[in-house]
Amino acid sequence: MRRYVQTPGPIGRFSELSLAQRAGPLDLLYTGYGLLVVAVVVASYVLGAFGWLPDDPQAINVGLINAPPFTSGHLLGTDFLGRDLQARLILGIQAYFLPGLLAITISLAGGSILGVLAGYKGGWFDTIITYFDNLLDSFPRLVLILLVIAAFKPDIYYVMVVVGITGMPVIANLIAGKIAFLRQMSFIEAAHALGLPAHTVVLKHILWLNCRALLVIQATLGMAEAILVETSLSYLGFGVQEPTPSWGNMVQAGANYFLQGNFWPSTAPALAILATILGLQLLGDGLNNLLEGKRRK
Amino acid sequence: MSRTILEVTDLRKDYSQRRGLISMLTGQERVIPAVDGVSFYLRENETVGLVGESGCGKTTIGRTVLRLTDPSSGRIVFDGRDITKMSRAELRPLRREMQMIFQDLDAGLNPRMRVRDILREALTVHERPRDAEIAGRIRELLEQVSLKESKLTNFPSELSGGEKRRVGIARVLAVRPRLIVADEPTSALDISIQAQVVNLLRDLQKNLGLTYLFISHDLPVVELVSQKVAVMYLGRIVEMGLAENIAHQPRHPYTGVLWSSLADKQTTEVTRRVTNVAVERERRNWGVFDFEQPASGCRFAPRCPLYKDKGRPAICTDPASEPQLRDVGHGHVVACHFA
Amino acid sequence: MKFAAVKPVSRVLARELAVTALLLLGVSVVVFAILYLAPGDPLNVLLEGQSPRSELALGMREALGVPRTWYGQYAAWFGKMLQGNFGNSIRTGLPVLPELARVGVYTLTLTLGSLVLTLLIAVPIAVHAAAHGGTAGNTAATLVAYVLSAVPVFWFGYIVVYVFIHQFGMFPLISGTAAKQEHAWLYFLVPIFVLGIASGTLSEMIRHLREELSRVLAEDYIRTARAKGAPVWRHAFKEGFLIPVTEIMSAKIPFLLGGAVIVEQVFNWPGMGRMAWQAAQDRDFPVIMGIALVAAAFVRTGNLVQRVIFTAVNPRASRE
Amino acid sequence: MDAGTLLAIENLRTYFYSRAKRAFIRSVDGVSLGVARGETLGIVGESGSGKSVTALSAAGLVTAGPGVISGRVDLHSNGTRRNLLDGLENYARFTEQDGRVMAVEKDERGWRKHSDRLMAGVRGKEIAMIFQNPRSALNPYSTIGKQLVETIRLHTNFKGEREAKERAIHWLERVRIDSPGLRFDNFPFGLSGGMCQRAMIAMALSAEPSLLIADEPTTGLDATIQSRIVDLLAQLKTETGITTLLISHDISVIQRLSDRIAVMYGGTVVETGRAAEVLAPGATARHPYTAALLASIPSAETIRRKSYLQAIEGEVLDTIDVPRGCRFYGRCNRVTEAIRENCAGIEPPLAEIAPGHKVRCWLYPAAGKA
Repeated sequence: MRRYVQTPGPIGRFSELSLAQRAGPLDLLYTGYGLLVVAVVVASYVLGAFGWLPDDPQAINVGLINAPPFTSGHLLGTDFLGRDLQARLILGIQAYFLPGLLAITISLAGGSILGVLAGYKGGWFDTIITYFDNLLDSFPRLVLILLVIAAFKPDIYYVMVVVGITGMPVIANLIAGKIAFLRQMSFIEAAHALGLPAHTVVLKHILWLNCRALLVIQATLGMAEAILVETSLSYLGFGVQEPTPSWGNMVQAGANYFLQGNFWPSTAPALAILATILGLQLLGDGLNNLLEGKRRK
Repeated sequence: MSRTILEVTDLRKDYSQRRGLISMLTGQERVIPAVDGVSFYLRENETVGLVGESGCGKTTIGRTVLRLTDPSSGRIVFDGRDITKMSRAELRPLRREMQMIFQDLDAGLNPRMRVRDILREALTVHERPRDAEIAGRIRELLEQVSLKESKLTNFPSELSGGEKRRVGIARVLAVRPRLIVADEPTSALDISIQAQVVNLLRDLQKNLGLTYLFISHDLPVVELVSQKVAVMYLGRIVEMGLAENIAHQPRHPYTGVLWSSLADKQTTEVTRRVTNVAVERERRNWGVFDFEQPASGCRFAPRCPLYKDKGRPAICTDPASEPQLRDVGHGHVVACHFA
Repeated sequence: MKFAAVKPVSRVLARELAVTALLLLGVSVVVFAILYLAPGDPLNVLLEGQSPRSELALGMREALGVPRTWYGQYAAWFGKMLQGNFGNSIRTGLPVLPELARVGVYTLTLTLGSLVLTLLIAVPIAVHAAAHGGTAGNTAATLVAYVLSAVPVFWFGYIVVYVFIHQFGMFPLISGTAAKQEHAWLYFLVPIFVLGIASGTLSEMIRHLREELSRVLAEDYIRTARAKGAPVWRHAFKEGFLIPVTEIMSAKIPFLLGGAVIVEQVFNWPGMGRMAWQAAQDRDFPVIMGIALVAAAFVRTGNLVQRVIFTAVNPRASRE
Repeated sequence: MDAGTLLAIENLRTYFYSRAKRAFIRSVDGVSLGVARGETLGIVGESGSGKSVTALSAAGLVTAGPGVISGRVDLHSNGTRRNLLDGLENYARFTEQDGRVMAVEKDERGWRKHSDRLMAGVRGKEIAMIFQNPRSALNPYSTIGKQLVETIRLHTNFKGEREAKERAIHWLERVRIDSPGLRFDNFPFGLSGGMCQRAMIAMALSAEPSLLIADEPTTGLDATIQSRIVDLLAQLKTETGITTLLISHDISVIQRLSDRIAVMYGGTVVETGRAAEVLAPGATARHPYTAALLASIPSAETIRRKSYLQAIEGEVLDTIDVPRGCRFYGRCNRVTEAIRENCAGIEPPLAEIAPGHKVRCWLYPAAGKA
């Protein structure tokens, strides 16, 4: 039984409705949670960068190994060497934040350029860029990264360049799709007919006005992807090495104890990964419904 | 008599249909002559109607004349200057004097911009007016297209069909054009709104001295607004002359078929000779007829009532004697052996 | 008319094969570029199987007429590859290709198995959402899918392994080869279960299938089908279900292969993933290069199959 | 409703909901229409007038929420009288505030199942439909022959593969498609708009329905092709005597095919009557909207004198912000001081001003109910 109610009085106009009124309750929830996660991540990065941590992440305390959460002095307990988990989790963000930003910057910049070339210029560009997209999509990302690791023994930033490059096709396709949508309603042709120069059409009308929402959404999803890749790598032992903490190597370190029934050292970082990636994906979806409206164009 | 503002001679435009990567490499392209040698001229403050079925090339002419697509050959002279080969940069200042109203109501209306910003951008494309002046100009434009001031803060998605068309026209008027190519300006609108837009376009022509190339398949409207009408068939003009002659004394059989297809005979007395369109072969996504291999000789022969009545005369399908436009009295031209 | 329908399909098939070949060529160029640019000259190691560059080796190489220019090296490398010679593993000295063939089967079953499992979860949720719109149950299911897609697959693996230790007392060291144990088939399915649930592709699959099916159900020809009293499913099946499913499967194979590397690590599963990890660890170029090429070939094959199904189903595509 | 009526729609209301404006889109707001056996009723109206939604509601094809909320649709065919909206009140309830529906509760899934059960054997068999933009209304993944055979095997006793195909080709001939044997195996994208529409007409009529609903059959086609399709519909009507509910915004199409005409505006019927009375050039008594609509089309006279069209001012009503009084009051040019207060405040009833000719306007109150 679905209920529809019309409030009496004058009918509001869509343009005057605030963003919140326009969105459905679910979208607000998703976006809210997502923004909370982003805030926590940024805050943790700042704390970690300046070293304002609740405890010394490296301080080994043999007497207090694998302490459960809420033991005195250690809100989130300690790991297998008695180091404070909360501090290590906060510091663990360092491994993702900047590399993640690098990856999404490359994806957004490269994707936008390719997308505009394919959509706006079209013709040969379209064919070449579609080929390039399919080529990049052919590699499982992790396998390609392992190849790069084997070849260059790179640090995290090299890896994030690869993640950035492999993220370009998705964005290029979305932007080309958006341009096709505008072209199909003769918008592009009308802009040229009026005499608008190409750079205005591309930068202002296409990228800024019609694609900014899309780019923000892809940035959040891109960050989630970067974190996923980095945690997998550090789990495999290629990311940040002990004793510097990263969520991936913390989960890995706690593995043996996990199998003996002491879950917490491995679960805490895993939940941190889960909460962050879930937050970013929900934020992406929520923003999409809010800014783009239901139609996915 | 008013000056000639636009003169088009032997305009040709071919579309090549590329199909995917492989065929591009192997060069299999199907070339379709959308516009196959068209010549006409437009006199200032006059309206020429361009009619024909979908796929006859009338829309392509509209876009080619404004150099929105580049012609394959032929000459386009606007206001005495040959713009056929002009570069984008050279063309830009001229661009303001010749504008286009698109069939799609949303053309030119960025879904993310409010009406005020759309008009402001149009006003600042070619000039740099001060803010006060812009507000004044916007009010003036609203009056010209009789649009309420309250609409300025709306997004295009909140406007009705009629309002979208008015904003579209205001956006074009902002650059003070002299020639407007109107491509099916009324076909996407309801009847009552169509009438408003037709009246509006005629008022603008009177007040601003505009010249229209009025492209439409809505024959009564074309008859009403145009002094001269050109009838197009498969990329060629088959008949051109004063609107009333075209409607009431058509010399080309196709013009007769076109006007007779007007379901009710309110407007014209031409006896209704509906041809049995047995040859309605569909050419995939290109007009109604098999375009690549146009019948040799006169292209209309397969559907032509005269051709059947006169016992399929050879001259009609003789490739050497494709009928050319010839004058049949005070400027009325027709391309038919038996006109 | 029937015969004409067959001819173009084969023509389109040829086109798809050509595109796939072109892409595989591109893949080999990318892989070659990475190896060529890498310090330590992995390429020459590959070509002659000797230790990396040293003065003596350089002279020797001149004498043997090893190509100097990069395209010469590419041609040599590509030529050897075509004969199936992917070079030998630095660690084990064994030829790479036969090794890959032996372990490839495990990764194949793991990937395809988990792909099918993810589909089995995604399809009902998507179909229900498309047919009945956002009911409470459906929103909950989609949210659960979101959470599952965000779960780190290795952690989820630990949980499953832990449950096993409690249930069956122990977990085989190499789960893939535990044929003798009485729960052998169970150990075989566990990694597939883990990757199927936590591969991170669940929410994306649901969204794609739901959107495509909703779009098709709103098409004019479905309304005509309902108007003529015909079953909607018979009309909506091809464009609304078959094509989106094959699309999403082929699109998600790369992600599942990536996930396989992790799951094989968690479960000591003897597949290409673990081998890739090992190769990356020891900078064993021939192996990791071989794996990258085989994985890319696998992805392209998946895409080819999807393109063929699309062409067979969509009459217009086969006429192009 | 006399015995001759085939379909009787009574006080039909179909609403949709605009989430952005938090208000109802009152597409069909109390429509009553009757179609006599063998007759063609033409419904004409501009976009948003509710003409298509009325037809879709009668055939139970409305999917968006809340959809049909009240009314009756009685179908009198082969001896039985059935209400196609029977039991609607169990699934849809609404509350009104001073005469206007402000809240609706509807069990959409429940109603859809119930309606599909009610319509089993009716939709497609008794009532067949053809739509606009024929090429997108046919299944692009199967040939027109197969789609035709599907209908025949569903609704007629030509069950066998071969005899169904023969029957299909027979119908392709009746709709005058050239070389039907060849066209049988064509896909919709390989046919012209006109050919697809003929295939759809064949598909609808092959089920030998009692009622054909044609929703904008000529929209999206070229002028010359449009008149061919109109000729075809006229010929098939004389050949089969099929009862037709024709919906179009093109007045000339309605004039040529309809026996009786209903003019719709803002979700209600503003005028019904015999074609000669309603849309004939000379007819006198006429609803201001109908008169203004006819005046909007350039007549020979207007063209010869190049005079201005009598365009109706203002925009088409968007049926969300529905005014209190007469829906056309905002754009009406025949409001006199005597009736202005009524026009603005009270919606006029659909009153009979001549046998069979009804008008919803305060200019003609005498004959109508107060």
